[in-house]
Amino acid sequence: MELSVKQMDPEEFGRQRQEVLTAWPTGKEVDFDEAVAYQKELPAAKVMAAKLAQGKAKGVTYAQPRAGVALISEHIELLRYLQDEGGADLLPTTIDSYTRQNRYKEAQGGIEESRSIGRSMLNGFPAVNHGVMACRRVVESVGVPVQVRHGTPDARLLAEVTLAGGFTDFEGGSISYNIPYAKDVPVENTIKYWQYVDRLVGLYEENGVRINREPFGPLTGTLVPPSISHAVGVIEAVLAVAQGVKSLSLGYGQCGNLIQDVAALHTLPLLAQEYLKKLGYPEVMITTVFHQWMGGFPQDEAKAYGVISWGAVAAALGKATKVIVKTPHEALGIPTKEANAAGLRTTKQVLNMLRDQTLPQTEELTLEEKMILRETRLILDKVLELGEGDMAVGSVRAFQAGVIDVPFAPSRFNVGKILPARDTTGAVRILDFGCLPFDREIRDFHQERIARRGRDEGRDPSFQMVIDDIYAIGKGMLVGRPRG
Amino acid sequence: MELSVKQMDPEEFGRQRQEVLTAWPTGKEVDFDEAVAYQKELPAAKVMAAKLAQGKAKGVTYAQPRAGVALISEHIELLRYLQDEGGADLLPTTIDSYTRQNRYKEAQGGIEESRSIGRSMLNGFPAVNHGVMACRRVVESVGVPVQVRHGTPDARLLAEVTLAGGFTDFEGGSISYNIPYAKDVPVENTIKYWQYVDRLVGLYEENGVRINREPFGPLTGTLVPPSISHAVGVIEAVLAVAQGVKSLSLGYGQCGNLIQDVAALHTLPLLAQEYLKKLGYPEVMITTVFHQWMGGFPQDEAKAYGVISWGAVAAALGKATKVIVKTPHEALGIPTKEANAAGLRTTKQVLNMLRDQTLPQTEELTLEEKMILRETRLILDKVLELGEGDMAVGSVRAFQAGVIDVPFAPSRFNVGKILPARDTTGAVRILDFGCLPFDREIRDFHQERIARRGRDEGRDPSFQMVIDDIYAIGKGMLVGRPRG
Amino acid sequence: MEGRERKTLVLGVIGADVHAVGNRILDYAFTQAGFKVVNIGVMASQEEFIQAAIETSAAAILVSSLYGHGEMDCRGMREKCQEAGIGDILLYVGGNLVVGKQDFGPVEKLFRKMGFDRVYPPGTMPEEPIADLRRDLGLA
Amino acid sequence: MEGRERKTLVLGVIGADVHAVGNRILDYAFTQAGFKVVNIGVMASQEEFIQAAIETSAAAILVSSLYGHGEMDCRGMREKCQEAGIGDILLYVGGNLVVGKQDFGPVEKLFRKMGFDRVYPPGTMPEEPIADLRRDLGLA
Repeated sequence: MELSVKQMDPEEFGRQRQEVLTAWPTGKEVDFDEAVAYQKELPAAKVMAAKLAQGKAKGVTYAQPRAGVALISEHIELLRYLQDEGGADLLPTTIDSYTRQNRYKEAQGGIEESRSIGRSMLNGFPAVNHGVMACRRVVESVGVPVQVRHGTPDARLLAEVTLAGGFTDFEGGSISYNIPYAKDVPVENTIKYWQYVDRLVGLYEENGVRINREPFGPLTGTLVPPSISHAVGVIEAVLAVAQGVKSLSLGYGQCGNLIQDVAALHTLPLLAQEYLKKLGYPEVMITTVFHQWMGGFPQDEAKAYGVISWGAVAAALGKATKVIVKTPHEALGIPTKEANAAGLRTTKQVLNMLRDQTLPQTEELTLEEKMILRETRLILDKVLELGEGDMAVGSVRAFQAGVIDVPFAPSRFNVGKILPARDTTGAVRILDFGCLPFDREIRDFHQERIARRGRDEGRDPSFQMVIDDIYAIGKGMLVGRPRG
Repeated sequence: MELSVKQMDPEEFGRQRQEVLTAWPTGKEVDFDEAVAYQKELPAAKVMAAKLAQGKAKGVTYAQPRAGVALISEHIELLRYLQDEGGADLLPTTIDSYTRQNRYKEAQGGIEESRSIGRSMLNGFPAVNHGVMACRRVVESVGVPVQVRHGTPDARLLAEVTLAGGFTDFEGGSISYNIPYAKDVPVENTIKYWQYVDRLVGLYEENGVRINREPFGPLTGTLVPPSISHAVGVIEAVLAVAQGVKSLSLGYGQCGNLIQDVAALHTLPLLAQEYLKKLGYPEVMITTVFHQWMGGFPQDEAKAYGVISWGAVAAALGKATKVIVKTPHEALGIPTKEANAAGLRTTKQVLNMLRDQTLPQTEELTLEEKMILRETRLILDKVLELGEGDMAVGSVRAFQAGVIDVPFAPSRFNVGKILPARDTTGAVRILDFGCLPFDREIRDFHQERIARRGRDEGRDPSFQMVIDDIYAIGKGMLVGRPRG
Repeated sequence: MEGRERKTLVLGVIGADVHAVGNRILDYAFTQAGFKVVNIGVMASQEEFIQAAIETSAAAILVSSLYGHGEMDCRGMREKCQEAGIGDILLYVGGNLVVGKQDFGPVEKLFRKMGFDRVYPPGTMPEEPIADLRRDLGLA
Repeated sequence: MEGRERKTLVLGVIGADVHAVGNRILDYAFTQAGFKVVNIGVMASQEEFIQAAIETSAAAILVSSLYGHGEMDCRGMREKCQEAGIGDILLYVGGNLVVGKQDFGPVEKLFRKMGFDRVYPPGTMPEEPIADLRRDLGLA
């Protein structure tokens, strides 16, 4: 199949489907028509797209945790706890890392060992191994919509099993679940894998079932300039809508500077609408997702609560449709259910207190918005140019050319030349532009801001400054200042 | 002695001093000249005015807890813990409630019972009973400045003992430690008591020792409109400077709406400077104090962390010189030292992350500032008019006339007619103006804002709305909306 | 409680405690619930509570304490009621009754032993003592 | 370490783990500290670590694991080193080694029993393993 942004043809989809559904025994549990019927029976309260539409209309920000363990009943207990004790508005099912790499045998080993020793040996829920009926038990055990969250480059079987299993939202995308999550998978391959996933969602849609799709906004979660994650979000939105997706949540990971974070939340849906329209796609529902601080956390729980709260403040003032919540155990690995619920309650307290407050439009906010809009457009227009109008082709070439370049990504298909650093107010700027297609004015803006920080700190901007920034939050600061 | 804003005459001061120092045996430990010499020996790091001046110059916000227990060594242990484990920049010594009412005998009973049962039976440190040398042990045991925090209408002996004891900052004032802290004490009396305290600070000043004074900003801590607490702060600033005080921290208790809180922090020092200048007093150092949420707290610690963090955000974005920190145990009474240190660490994490960020000046912020300035000036000008130019005389008459009226105050010398309520964005407005000297434009502004909330909630503004607001934060909201 | 005589309560904050906000809310809530509230305000002594109860023939005394000294302030109150001839009056107490965070179990026990009929932890909403009072006075 | 041959380390993130940021920082820090770093990146298998160590005559293998599967991913690594003829190589491991918050004591014991010479908890700064490595290699 030749790479193109166009909708997959039904024969190709059918051919792949046979292959996908036989990759692991649970694949044969998937019966599309029966799955459509099952999805249609779900009450509106359990359908993500319906709930997000409601929240968007009311202007509220929902809170959603991350959570997943190896065994079914423990996983259900965990989700119920987060719903009842944490007040989660939306629930996740986080998938384990073996499943993310399609290593179902190792996941099976993890399930069996978890059973025998009585604690989860997996860092998530191995949904493919558990199969369709187990997923339905999960969905039926809670009262709110459940989303699949993972990090899987080839999530075709996972999507087949979990959507047949009653999940109503599926995270990920061809770039956002490749570049930060894989080392050796070509972008062309993941675009094709995810076109399958999006086409599957399109088929549900054509059969009257709305599944929400959510590109993973934060990418590597570490000093990602908003224009880069926005460009990826818009590309994945276009690729998804081309396959028939009608409901999209676009994500963004907190940078830490309030003005920049609010500007990013404001501009993300505007850019997606703009490019969808420009490329002739129909209008779809777009909501926003704000990820609380994705970088290193302080080990101390009291300090972690401060970081969590600051993320909740930015989500509330930026009017995100939902916020993905961190926990006071973040620095220590996978949290207990109690810590997870505590992070939710802290977040909800802040969201509720700020529910009726906004960040007023100021010159500084307008400037940040303008810069994000201009930068993202320059990247996206270059992608379209490289692809001769085809976003799929252009994306592959953009990664080859470093026109899109994600900082700190493990993938060898990412050029990895750009270097971000904070300016003196904590906003993420670019120190080394690599091959980003930015004009003089934008470059001057970034350089001037970083130079100002250098003067404040009496040192030249360098990789040490970047390292200091990465460690900063863990040490109780946003900007990594030299000691003294 | 006739009431007047003028500096106390030395004879009157001397006459009172004899009386004050003999009210409890420890009074005779006070030797002013020796105390001046002791204070002069303190290193700059332990002198509040010096440290505040430093922080103000650098633009940082310091964190200070509340803390006090019955026995000396336990109190020292507590303060050291808050300094070492909480990272407190400034320390307090909170005085127990018996001492605040000059009931030294009952305080003595509390000390003895605490000793015999091994836990503090008092809600603070009975500094008068412990005496000058004990206070010095406290000051010498820590590395940062220590302030006396209390709530004492007649704090003359407490000031004598603690200032001789090496404390370098003394909270309170004739209105702020009367109206919210007493039931039956005339304002005229407390003005005289506090003129004594301020004169004592003036005497230290004239002998080369700078003691910082801090009127208690939050008053009753419950829905106090900024203009009312600002008016009281300015009056107490004028009364203090008239007695020779040269360093003042003016306080404000968080209302919860970010724009209003930042506007309040911006306007408070401006108003004090304006009236000091207008009345012909010399320039003094003015810093600001932001009190994290003083109303009811959620019982759940995770939610409490959210409330604490939101207070830290407002303090940081409003660039307060210091913030008084709450603890995750707030709803449950006096916190353990661990909970107290946790509240500090959460606060410091937020302060550090936001150190280089500000809330940009916007139309909304400018409007709030304008309203606070206008309202406060109307109150203060009326006070001066009632006092025929004398702020002390005017204050007494202003309370009689309800020109100053503190919501929910226990004092029978407070008219208690005004009724505050939140508007739809959570800003504190006035529902019933009582006898406040506000003009049509201001009244219309408040009424219009509250009416908008009424429409949003489909109910007429009433006392029930006020009650809902008081309970709101404890229930996870800022604005007390009706159920549904 | 229409058509019946309204029962009188004495409400106040004991000791050197000046917390006035909750007092205002309790006054409003009990009045709304149909009781006649005699509010002696903050910083009230045991004697003031008892005196007010005798003068108004009150059916119950409601003591609040928010500042942690409740244990010392409330001791001997039942005995003083007995001496004053109202030994059987209902005595309720609630708030932050002791210094520091403690399990409520032992605190409740302590105050029950001191002769209080009902003891409420911090954060109790007015509805709860109102319902209890109706039950204890046979009004439910 | 001027004038002496620089020691070689193999650095990588084991298993299906894709955490790349810490890997970049460790690479930078160990290089700055004077070591020759052979960075095999994320998602490295035991075999890849061992192969790289043999090819470069490395003095130590530094294994990171951030995603909680470290216990399963690291089992048998010392035995595989022995089979490959580098049984005495220094083996360090660090990160979030198990699923969930656990006391570090038992975790350290577990990995020491598996044959790791040093085990580091989450949040360790590079300075610590650098100092240990100098000591273990007699460079201090």
